[in-house]
Amino acid sequence: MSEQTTEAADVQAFHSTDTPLTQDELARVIADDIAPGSFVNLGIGQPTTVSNYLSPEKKVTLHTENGMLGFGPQATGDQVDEDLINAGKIPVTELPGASYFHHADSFAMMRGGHLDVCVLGAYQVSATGDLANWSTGKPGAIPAVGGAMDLAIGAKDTYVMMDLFTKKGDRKLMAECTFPLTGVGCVSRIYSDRAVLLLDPSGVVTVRELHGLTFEELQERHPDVRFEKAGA
Amino acid sequence: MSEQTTEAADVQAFHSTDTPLTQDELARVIADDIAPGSFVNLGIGQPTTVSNYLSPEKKVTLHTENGMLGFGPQATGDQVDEDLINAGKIPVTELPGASYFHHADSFAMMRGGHLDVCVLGAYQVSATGDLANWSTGKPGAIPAVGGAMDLAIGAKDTYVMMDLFTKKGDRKLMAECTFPLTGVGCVSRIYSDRAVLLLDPSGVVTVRELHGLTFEELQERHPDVRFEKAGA
Amino acid sequence: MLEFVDTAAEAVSRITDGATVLIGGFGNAGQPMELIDALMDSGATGLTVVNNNAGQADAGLALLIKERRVAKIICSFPRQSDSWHFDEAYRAGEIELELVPQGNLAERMRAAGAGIGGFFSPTGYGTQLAEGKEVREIDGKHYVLESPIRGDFALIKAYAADPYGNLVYRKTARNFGPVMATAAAHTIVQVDEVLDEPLNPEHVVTPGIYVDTVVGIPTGSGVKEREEREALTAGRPKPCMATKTAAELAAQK
Amino acid sequence: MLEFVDTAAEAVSRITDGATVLIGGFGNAGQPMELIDALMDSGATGLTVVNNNAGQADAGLALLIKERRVAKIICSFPRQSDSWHFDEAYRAGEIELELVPQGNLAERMRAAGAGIGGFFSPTGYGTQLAEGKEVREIDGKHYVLESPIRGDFALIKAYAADPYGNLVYRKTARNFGPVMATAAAHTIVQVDEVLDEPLNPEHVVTPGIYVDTVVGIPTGSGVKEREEREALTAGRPKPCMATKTAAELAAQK
Repeated sequence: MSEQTTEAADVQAFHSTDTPLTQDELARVIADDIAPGSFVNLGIGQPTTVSNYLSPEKKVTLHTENGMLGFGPQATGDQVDEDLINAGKIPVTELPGASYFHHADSFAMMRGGHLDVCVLGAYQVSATGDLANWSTGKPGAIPAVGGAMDLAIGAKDTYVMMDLFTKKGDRKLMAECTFPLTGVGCVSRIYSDRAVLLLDPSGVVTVRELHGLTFEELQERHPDVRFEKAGA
Repeated sequence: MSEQTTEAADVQAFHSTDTPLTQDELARVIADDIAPGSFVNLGIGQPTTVSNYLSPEKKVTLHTENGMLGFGPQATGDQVDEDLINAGKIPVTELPGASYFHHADSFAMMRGGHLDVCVLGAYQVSATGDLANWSTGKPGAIPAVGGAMDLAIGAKDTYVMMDLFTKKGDRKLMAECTFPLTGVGCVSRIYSDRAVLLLDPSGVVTVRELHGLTFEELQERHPDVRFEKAGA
Repeated sequence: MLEFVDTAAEAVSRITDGATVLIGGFGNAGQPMELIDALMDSGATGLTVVNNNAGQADAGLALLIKERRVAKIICSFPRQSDSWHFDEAYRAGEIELELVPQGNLAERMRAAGAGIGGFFSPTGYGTQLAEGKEVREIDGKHYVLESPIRGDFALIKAYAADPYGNLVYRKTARNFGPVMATAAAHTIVQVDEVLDEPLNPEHVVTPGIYVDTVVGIPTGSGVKEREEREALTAGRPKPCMATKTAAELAAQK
Repeated sequence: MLEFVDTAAEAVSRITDGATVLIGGFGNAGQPMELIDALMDSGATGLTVVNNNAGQADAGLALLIKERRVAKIICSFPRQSDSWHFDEAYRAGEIELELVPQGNLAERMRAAGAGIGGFFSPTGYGTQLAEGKEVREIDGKHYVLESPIRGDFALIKAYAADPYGNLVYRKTARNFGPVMATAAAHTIVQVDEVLDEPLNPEHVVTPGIYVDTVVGIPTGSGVKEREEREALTAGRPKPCMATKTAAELAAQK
């Protein structure tokens, strides 16, 4: 397994801009933080877009939990092969150096901590890194978890990619999650449109970046969370 | 996995001859009892000779715990390849239909009960099928177990191939083993020079064959074991 | 004892009411469609099914559920946009659901096949899905005790079988197949190719010891495999190879 | 990060005193002789070694033990006719021994690699080797709780590595290699062939994610592999194929 160093990113001092990041800008920020040679699992949906900003020179290898390392972009035309899909069941392509393995081996790879980074979406994340992304706990809803719980706890680092607030304006960074948990203390970073946040078990949230949000506004919207500026 | 039926052998009524079986005769008796299509592990030493009496028509596949199904006879001359050895570290050959796998998969195959028969040597066997074949418990001896404990409990049926008495004349079929155990209640049959015995958890030993030993002599030598003639 | 049969109907004929059936596949890849259809036609009912999903649209497993032939399903992801038959059966209380995280699902079947009585998994600790299960802290990390999942039968799709029952798979269609083959008392496999010659012993993924019944059924997998072999023989790259990276594709837009 | 180095000495240079080192091989097959020799030359001491055996004759692991560089060994079969260096160190109380049934040894490393905190194994129940361990009856069968064995380093021998670190092995030399590669923080591999082209993704046994350091060292394995390929190219059977069955050989005698 590779010995990932994210130190370069970690020591970045606090910085801010006046406007929220677009989804593409956010994807690029995450991609830039992934160390060369890393093995990465990108969750279904928005996290998938991170791959658009991983240059071949970085030699990042993508893992899909349905049994493959080294898949390439979505397949088109003749490339489409029903036997070659990602975890989102989308036809993908093969890159040189790929390998196939069965489901137990694939999740052993994940659970055993061999992936460097996993990027996931979230409904809520707590200040200590608890993740809620599989169920909104609505009564009567049919539950479905898939690989969410395995992904949450498997990688050396689990990053969440999300908007900092819901479309209704509700906060998603919580002192404690109110939705059913996916994993406990598993998220190390939140990459959101308005803030890049580093989490640890202490519950003190390190703010690396703010976009279209001041530190004071961030604190005001999350009165029960303690924030510190990075490099301060 | 194959659904082995050893019924034909099980219903054999008691029979006897006047002279003990030779090692080759005994190997043939065991081979005859192995059902066609079986997957079999033959322990190091005497049990290996059973393979001499498995005709190709029976399509018995041999397993070696160091990661192979479908090995053939000992290699000679140009056949010898240091990368192709059995559990006794003897160079063997490859048969059509062979497969290779790693150690964890190989022992999973065994522990998961996928082998039909395992034939092992023994220091002692108890009437309820406890096996002692890894250590004589001598003080100061350096212990070594290898795959003995895994083999003992892994197969659907574990057969022991041994002499009924030691060279010194001590019995090896015990009410309870005095040597350190390899496995509990794992042996279903004893194939020995003087007797073929069927064991079960009740501790009542069913005598299928006697060779150069009368039922009365057998009982006399093992006063603490209850015997019954097969088919009686 | 290994058997090669001619039809899917014959292949599933041993499956009786009340059996636990492990069914392979993730999405369409590796899904033994023809075996599932044959199971439907066989009339077997009161089944416990283990599959990653709970059926989609109006085909295969979804139809088994529609007809109320599945008493219980063990899966990781039952709710999908087109899982209406499961949704209806579940809401009517006519199917039991055991929801299992995908990796625990695979590992629990692996444990069954490997003779492991139970194992401590970190997945699901502190969540609803671990409620009622034994938990333990080991070296500062929390784990949940998980138990083996055994099948009476496995229905899987591999790519090819040799005369010894050895199997190889194709790309991500491998998924649950090799694990389920080890976890079932009787493993039934549909393959695109029944080979006359043995597979290379180094390339075997599922050794024949795990295989009981094989039926050859050509599918789209065979078509793609032949395209791929033709390309390689002609010295062209495999059709499925990426021609551009994601970054290049994104830049194009 | 994957690295290809030129010498065995370079490959083992990160191994420090007190490290736990998983060493592959069963008999000579898959034993990374040159890496062990380099570890000997490196001077690292106070090691915990995990290997199936405890060294043989006057070579490799036996010499490490002779020089008292191994503080503890975890293995299944230390006592052999030519294990005199281990025997002497053990009798002198100068090496600690943890004796583990071979299958539990493999499964405990597999658990480490797979993130499993512990597992219930039936192997060893009721024996001296289970003394002091937690036992449990599950569905009428008895099991012993076994814990993962992790390595700081693994030294293994594979047959070939591609530029991505993907590995294939050769025949029964595969043995502990793939499991140890998953169980160590840093996996060091010696291979007969360093390939320029990627391996067929269907044939990869150890994906590159588990591989850190690769060194190419030609051995007898390469000689036999080339003989085998030449035979196949010429349409002859592989040299290692049985020409007669055991029964036929026995009849000859």
